[in-house]
Amino acid sequence: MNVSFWLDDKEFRLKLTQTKTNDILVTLGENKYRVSVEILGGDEILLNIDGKIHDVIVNANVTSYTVYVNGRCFQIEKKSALQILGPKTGKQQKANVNTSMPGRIVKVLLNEGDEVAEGQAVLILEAMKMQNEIKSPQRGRLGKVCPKAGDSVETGALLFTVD
Amino acid sequence: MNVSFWLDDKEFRLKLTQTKTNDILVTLGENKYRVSVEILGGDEILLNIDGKIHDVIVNANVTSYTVYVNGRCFQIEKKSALQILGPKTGKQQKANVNTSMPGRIVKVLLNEGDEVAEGQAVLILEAMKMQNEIKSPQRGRLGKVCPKAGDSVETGALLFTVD
Amino acid sequence: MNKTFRKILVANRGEIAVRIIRTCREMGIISVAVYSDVDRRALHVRVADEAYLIGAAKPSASYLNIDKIIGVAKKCRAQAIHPGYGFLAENPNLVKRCEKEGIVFIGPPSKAMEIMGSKTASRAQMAKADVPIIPGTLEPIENEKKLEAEAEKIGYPVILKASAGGGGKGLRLVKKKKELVSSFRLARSEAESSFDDPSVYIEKYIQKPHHIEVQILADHSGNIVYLGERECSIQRRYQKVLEETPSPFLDENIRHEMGREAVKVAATVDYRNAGTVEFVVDKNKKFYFLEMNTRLQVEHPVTEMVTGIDLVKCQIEIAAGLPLAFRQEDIKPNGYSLQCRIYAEDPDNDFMPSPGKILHLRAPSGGLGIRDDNGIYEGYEVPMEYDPLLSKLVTWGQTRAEAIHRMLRAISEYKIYGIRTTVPFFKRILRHPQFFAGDYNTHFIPSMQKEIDGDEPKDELIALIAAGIKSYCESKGGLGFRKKQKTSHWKTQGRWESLKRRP
Amino acid sequence: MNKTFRKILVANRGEIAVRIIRTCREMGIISVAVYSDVDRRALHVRVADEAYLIGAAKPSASYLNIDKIIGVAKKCRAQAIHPGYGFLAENPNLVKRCEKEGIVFIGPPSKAMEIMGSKTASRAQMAKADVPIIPGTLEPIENEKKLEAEAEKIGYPVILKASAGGGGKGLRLVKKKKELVSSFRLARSEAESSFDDPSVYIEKYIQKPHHIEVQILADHSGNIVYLGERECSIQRRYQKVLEETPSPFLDENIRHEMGREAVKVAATVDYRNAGTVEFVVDKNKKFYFLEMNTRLQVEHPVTEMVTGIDLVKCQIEIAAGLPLAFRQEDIKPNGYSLQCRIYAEDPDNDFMPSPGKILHLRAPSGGLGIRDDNGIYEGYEVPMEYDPLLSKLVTWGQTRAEAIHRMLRAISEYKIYGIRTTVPFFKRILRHPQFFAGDYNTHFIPSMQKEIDGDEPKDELIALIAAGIKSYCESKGGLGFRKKQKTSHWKTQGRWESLKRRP
Repeated sequence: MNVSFWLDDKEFRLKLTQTKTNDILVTLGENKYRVSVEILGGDEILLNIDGKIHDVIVNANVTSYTVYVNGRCFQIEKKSALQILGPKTGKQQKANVNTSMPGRIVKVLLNEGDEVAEGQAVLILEAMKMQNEIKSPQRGRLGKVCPKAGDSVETGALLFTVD
Repeated sequence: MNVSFWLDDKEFRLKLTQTKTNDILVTLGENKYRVSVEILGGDEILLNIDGKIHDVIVNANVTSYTVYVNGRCFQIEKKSALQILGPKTGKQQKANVNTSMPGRIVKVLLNEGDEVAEGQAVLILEAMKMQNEIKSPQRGRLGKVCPKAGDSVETGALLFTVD
Repeated sequence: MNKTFRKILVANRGEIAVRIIRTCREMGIISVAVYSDVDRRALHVRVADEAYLIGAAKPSASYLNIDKIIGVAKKCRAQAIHPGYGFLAENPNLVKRCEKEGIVFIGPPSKAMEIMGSKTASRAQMAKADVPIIPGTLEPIENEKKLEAEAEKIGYPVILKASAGGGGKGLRLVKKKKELVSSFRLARSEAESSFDDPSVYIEKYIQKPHHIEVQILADHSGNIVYLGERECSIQRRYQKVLEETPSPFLDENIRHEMGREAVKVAATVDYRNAGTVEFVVDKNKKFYFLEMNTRLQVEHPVTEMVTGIDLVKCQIEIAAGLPLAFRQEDIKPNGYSLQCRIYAEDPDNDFMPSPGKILHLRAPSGGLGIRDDNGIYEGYEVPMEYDPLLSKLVTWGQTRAEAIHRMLRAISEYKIYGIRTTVPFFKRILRHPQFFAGDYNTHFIPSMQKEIDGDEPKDELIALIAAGIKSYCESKGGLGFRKKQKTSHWKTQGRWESLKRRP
Repeated sequence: MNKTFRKILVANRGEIAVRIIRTCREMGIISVAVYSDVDRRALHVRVADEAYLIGAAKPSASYLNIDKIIGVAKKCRAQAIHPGYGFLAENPNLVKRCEKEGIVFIGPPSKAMEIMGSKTASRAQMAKADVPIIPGTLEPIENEKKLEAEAEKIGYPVILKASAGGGGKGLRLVKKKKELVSSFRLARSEAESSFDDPSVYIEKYIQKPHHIEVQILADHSGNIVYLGERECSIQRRYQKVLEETPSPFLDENIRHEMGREAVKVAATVDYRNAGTVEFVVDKNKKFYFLEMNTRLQVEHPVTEMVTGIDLVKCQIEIAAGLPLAFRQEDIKPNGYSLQCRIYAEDPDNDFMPSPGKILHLRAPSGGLGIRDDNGIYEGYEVPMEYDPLLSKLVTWGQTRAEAIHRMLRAISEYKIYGIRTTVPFFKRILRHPQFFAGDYNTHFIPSMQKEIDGDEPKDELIALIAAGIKSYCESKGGLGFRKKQKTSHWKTQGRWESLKRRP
């Protein structure tokens, strides 16, 4: 089986061949890895790669895998090159900024239509007793600014758009 | 809702009335208990009974509940009085002895047709490096003796019957 | 039976409530938890003997609500209240209310708490008692003219601080005269909005400072002892990140000199309870009184690890009127201890808070010299309403190097999945040659963060292979992998036997 | 880099393999696990750096198979092998094979191991060195005539022991002359079937005996130190159940006298490595050499807790030729420590083994003075092929009472569900007035088991209520209980607000 993954905007092509009940040969570029696999239940997978042990967690969703290795977290995308590269190679696209955490909006610093610089704070979100500046990912003009000061937002809610 | 449970051959009748989303009033005999319930996921249930906290595990199967309270384990039967009392009140019944653990049969001490006393060892089962005598639960005559020395048995397997 | 209390109410949540409940249980004391709506399933409720709901998630409706807490204490007949840290721990109103209701407050008398609650009042009193303080004003600065005069007198750089402040809010470093007035105005405005009090004072700015604190215990009979210091200079935005004892920066003479000063500070305010005297120490090991925390400190476990003394037990015994069970000469700190504060924050995304459900948890517990004081469990939903401290991972070692290596090992076993945490951040600190050498001050983390992180490229490869395998299993429906081993070992043995020939 | 080894193979499984791997990691040594077919998912494999399958579940095909283990060590270039305890730990053939292959065996020289492996040879050598031994024969008894003569000389009661024995097999207590011959025949037959060696010797039976052992360390340079004793008299069927240090039975003089004798024992056989000298101590505190265990002991953690010394680290350093980092006068045991051995056995059913899947696991880790060395995890299937030790729960306290109360607290937090364990059994021991008073000997558990267990009737009530609630939820489809909290806190807050009025 062949698969393509994207990690940090780089494409990786893997070839997987099952050799034994629990053994898979993984080819990545020039290198081959003999991997013995134990599914521990839940998202835990125990990999024995050429004798080296890696106790990892792989959480799958529709578009990506979240993999925890040695306490670090990797977001591995299943999207094809075209989908990923589209926005990068074309002209500047509209950006939607969603919140990665629930919280309360303390202050809205800019209004719809305002110019923003990349990294400029647009609003302040409070969660866990900390105030966090939510910044624009790119230069542009603010499209929508959804919440008002005092609003509560859930994870994933749209905060603002940059055109 | 009314339920009847059996614990150590004694019957208990409970009346359960839901009073709030998470609150249930439990009546057992003369006593009433106000119970606030949190289902923690899996089999874990957090009970707040009149202010006292009890963090218990309840595992249900078709005929009984296995409840872990303060490290102790209770087997609570759903069976009705008649089913439970039947064998006790009638004349001596045939007893099936199944194994509660997997293991290997080291030795069979008695043969089919032999007389056994209550508590007499019938065979020796080895598991976890320990040899365990499997004893007859009652006086009688051995019916079947299923495994031979050297056999491996799985949890629940019938070892012997006493008529 | 124990000679202290029959029942104690713990007026807190999270890891510190769990930690206090544990000592109560060890002392044979019935523990009572209180909880807010979002904390119905919190660990401190699960481990308590009794628990009572006290209100909505908002602290003012629950954990800060004195009436409700006193109400529960009276209803369940708790004889004493332990406030933990934060929330009501340094609120004299709770102390006074307890006195009125005949409930013992496990903490200092209200007067000592009030003095130490004010940065300026405590500075003034310490100056009077000849405890060294940082050159600066003792009172809030009234106007910009006085400000300029003071700054000239002290000499630049200076620092402006909110009188009611804490946690870095209302703090401004002023390097040059021309920045002074604008910084003053900003500091006042920040202080106003953060603490409802615009008062700001001025201090000499200490270069390459160390933040070092001394743990003390004081009983009703006037016995006061010090239990060594904690080095708290590993800070990020004025928040402590990692603490250790003993400080690699101090020598034995300064250590005991600071200890004796800390005892003097406590004596000056007729202190009683466990307490912490914070000092700032300059690069020449000259130390200045900063403030006194009149409560149990987040980082108290490192002191417990080297002294073997349970500080919460001491607090309870002191509150019950018992004299200290040991004298200064009995306290012989042994070895080295570190504490890592594990927060629900994303170190790869500017330490953004990361509340949510913990889907998977494996905490290290085995081996010599390991302690994990956490307030979480697998399946627990970390609420967004409270501070993000999940766990305090503590190690002890015969040498500082052993304690550090043990911490790295423990960190390697700590797996929290579902939310982001600061677990991986500690590897960077612990492996940093400057940290390992013990050569650091409060500027360490900002300067470390400017360095490039030497990520293991190997981890990326493992992640790709793991994703590949997961994808393979998904497409083949798991194929052949023993998802659940229901068949007997003997039956399946043959199938795996072939694997032995793997090179 | 560390000055010992780059890579160590751990030739064991379960908690002890995990424990050794942890120290390897702390020392910067690459750890290599080996595993049998049924141990593919074992914890020791999960925490290792490298791991290799060595064969079928049967120990002779895997953990006892010297060829396979040496094969892996050579293939992965491990410089040393740590055998743990059990399996090959006391097998001189592995030591000799290591010597031949140029691999360091982390243990004693084969000669010391061989002498101590034979009860009679070791007794003979100790008698020669003036170490006190129990009156009795040093050689196997040749015939029944000699047997009777020896028994008369020693005086009844006497005990018959298998020369190759251990774990209580081939042991027979003889109270009267008329039981002597039949007991001798039974003992020989048991010894034959258990150890392939019918040899039996005779000893004086010690009344109200204590089983007390001394931990020693010996390096290549002839330095030998003792690290205090462990009281191991809490036994069930000759198997240790709970160990503690210091022994509540000994006084300081006897303690040091036993320590010095233990050092003499080690010196007599040119010992090197960590080792344990076991003594039986009679009611008058007279002690006799029993045997020496030439390996790490299951109960070594209690010694680590009071000395702060990592014994596995010492073993590795000694094996690498490094001298001991401390001398006798540097070892100052501090406080008290207990260890409970948690087995997969059902205490309510005659301690029947209980292998199977661990469906739910909560192990205590927080607070001062707690250590849990386990080899399990939630979801792990405890195999039936190996010994049933799941975990060693260890506590430390400033006083013995503190250590006991801390253990009771830790036990109250230990939840293993899916299999039966000995966790609840320890409450009975720890709460027993005789145990608490430290007034016990090896007869304690049998006599305690004859007492009626004072079960909490309250627990039964809770179980009934819990079953009732479960049944209610089942019949109403969960109704209203927040099985998964997917809606926002704010949305649901109102629904729960009414609950605050709960009395």
